[in-house]
Amino acid sequence: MMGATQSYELGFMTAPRLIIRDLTISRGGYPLITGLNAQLEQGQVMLLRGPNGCGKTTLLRGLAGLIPQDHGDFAINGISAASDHANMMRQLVLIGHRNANAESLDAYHALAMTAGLAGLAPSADHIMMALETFAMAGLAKRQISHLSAGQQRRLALARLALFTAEPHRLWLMDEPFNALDDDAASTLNHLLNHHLESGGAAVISGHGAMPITANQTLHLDQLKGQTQSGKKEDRS
Amino acid sequence: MSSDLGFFAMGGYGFYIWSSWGVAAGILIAVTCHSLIRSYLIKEQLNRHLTDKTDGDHLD
Amino acid sequence: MFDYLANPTRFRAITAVIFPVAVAVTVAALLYGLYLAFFASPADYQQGETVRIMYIHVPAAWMALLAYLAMAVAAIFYLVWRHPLADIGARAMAVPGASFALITLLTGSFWGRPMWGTWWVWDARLTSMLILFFLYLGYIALADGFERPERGSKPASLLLVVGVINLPIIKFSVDWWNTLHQGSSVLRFGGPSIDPAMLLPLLVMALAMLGWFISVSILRMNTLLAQRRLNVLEIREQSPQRGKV
Amino acid sequence: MTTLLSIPMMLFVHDLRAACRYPGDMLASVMFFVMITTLVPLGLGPDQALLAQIAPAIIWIAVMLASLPQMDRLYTREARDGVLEQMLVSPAPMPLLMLAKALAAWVIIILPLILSAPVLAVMLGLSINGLLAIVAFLGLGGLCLVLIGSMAAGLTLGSRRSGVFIALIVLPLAMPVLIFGVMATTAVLTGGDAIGHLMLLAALTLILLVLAPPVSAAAIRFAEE
Repeated sequence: MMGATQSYELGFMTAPRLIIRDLTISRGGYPLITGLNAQLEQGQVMLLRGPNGCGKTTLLRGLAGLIPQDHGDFAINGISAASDHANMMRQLVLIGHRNANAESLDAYHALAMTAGLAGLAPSADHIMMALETFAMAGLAKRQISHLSAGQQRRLALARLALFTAEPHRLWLMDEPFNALDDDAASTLNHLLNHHLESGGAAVISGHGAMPITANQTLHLDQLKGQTQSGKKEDRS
Repeated sequence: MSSDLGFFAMGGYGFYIWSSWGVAAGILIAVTCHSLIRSYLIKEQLNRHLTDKTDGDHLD
Repeated sequence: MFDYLANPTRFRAITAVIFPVAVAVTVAALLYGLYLAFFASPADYQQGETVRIMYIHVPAAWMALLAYLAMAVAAIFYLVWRHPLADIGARAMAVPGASFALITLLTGSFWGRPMWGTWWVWDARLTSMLILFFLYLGYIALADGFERPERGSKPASLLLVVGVINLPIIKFSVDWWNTLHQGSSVLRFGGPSIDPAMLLPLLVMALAMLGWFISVSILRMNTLLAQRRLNVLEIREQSPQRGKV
Repeated sequence: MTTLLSIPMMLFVHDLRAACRYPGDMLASVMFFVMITTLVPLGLGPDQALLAQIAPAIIWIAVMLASLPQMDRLYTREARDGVLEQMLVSPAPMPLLMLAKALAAWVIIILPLILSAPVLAVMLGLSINGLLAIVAFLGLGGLCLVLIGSMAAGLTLGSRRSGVFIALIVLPLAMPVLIFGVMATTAVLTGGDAIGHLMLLAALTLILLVLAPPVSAAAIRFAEE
């Protein structure tokens, strides 16, 4: 385990968004991710690919501090989970498989809750603006249980629009483009590009074609103890 | 000590004394047997498993 | 020192030594205890022969509490230092521990019948033992209440920690409830003040039960270890493309 | 940025808003509470003197039984929705969020029962000054029940058993609450000195306030692993 004393003294803005050192995470008593090393600079996107069950979600949730690692360490913006959990949680946004919309609230309050949980305190029209980015403003009063799956997914992604003031956060997104129609996908792409241009970074898992150009691609299934980052293509 | 015949009478409380010891013995023996049987079954299953794989390290 | 025990093969080597010793102690202490309990100890001037029930009732009560405390210590080892063997230890001790609580309750009611004419008397100690028995059942039900067996380890260990913190509270509240409703406890179970000739069988029987507890717990731990190894082997078979890890 | 307490308070408010969405649930648990209490006179007969004597015990046991089924699904919906995942990823410490949820559960589950307890107390022939005592002590005892319930709900999250199974964990831990609560209430009704029992109930509440949030937080962190 990397000693907390050997903390990253790099300046806040210059610290790499994400450093992963020899990370091993096991699931069900079984090493699923072994000896992963990776680094993500500002403005970069890392793509996680691989068949189901190869550890994409495990890695994303591990980076969010939800799954303990066997050994190795990682740091987001120079802050490692072991040293300062609360501060670390302010360095990331997690969009998991589950939409995190509280079922018995309406769309507006569900979004307000998840934003509040992440430490933001958005104003009412800031939330309406976020809903508007994903064309959900009309459904603000609609109960979550009355929304379609696609609408619920758009509501979950609308949360991203509230983080424009905090570009340092690492976006950890689990198959965000799944079951999204075209304009929602382009809205997400637009938000992501805006986030990257203002210095943010993202780790995204997914299958098939995604409308983003990845700086690094990790194929988790072929990953056995060494990093295999995709060819470095500059962002067009 | 009282004569053998009286021994089991236990001064009239024989029923309670012997049944309480009997119940306790019953429970202890039941747990012991349960543990032994499960241990035997699991180890047997494991050994069969290991011999199928022919990688040999039998459980002692 | 803690890591020393953590390795299953080393654990098996150690238990291979302890197990026969524990069994030998159990048998010896049991025989000697039976002899003392029935032949070499006087009848109580007040309770007559039924005092012999005490020789099984009191050691079982001690062991029920001792087993629960041992499980709680194992649970703390598992939660704090992530010792997988500690969890297996706690699971192995659960059923023997619960059986001691059950023995205490049943022998207690057989004791109460001749003395006070009722099969169950709401004495403070018996009531606390009843609640301890519920805590045992709660642990056993939670430990294997999950689809995948190892998922139950952490919640069950947490329940043990909560249980052991609540034990004194339960004990105190039951005593408080008892003294207010019934006055001082009616059942005198003796204690250091009892006749030394009665103390010896008590201690020997306690030793026999301790030996039995250790032997059965080791046996059950080895079974759980083998079970876990079997599960890993089966998982590996169902996902061949992961290759030999 | 948000202060340490603002996120838990926000969560508390949203929990209440979610509960107010279905007021029917609260009504159902109150009716269940009333029905349990009416069972006793049906069983024991209408003898007012006897009922008055055991009224505190009836009401306390009825509160425990009425609140138990709702403890079972305290977190199951939020776990399925993914809200628990977001709570674990929140900068606010998880034990504080758990305390906020437990207090919200107190308002949703225990408060309706307390507000309807006086009616039942009168039905069981209790004096007026007894009502205040019952309401006050049930409030404190109810908090203990909710804290124990939140621990049990966290521990059984993701287990394949539900329903009565949670009672096997909650009830042994809740027995001291029942003992202190009933004795405190009875002491007030019989004009005795209730301070001692009340202090014990308050002490137990403090212990649970310190113990339950971290345990529930750890249990949920394990379940979400």
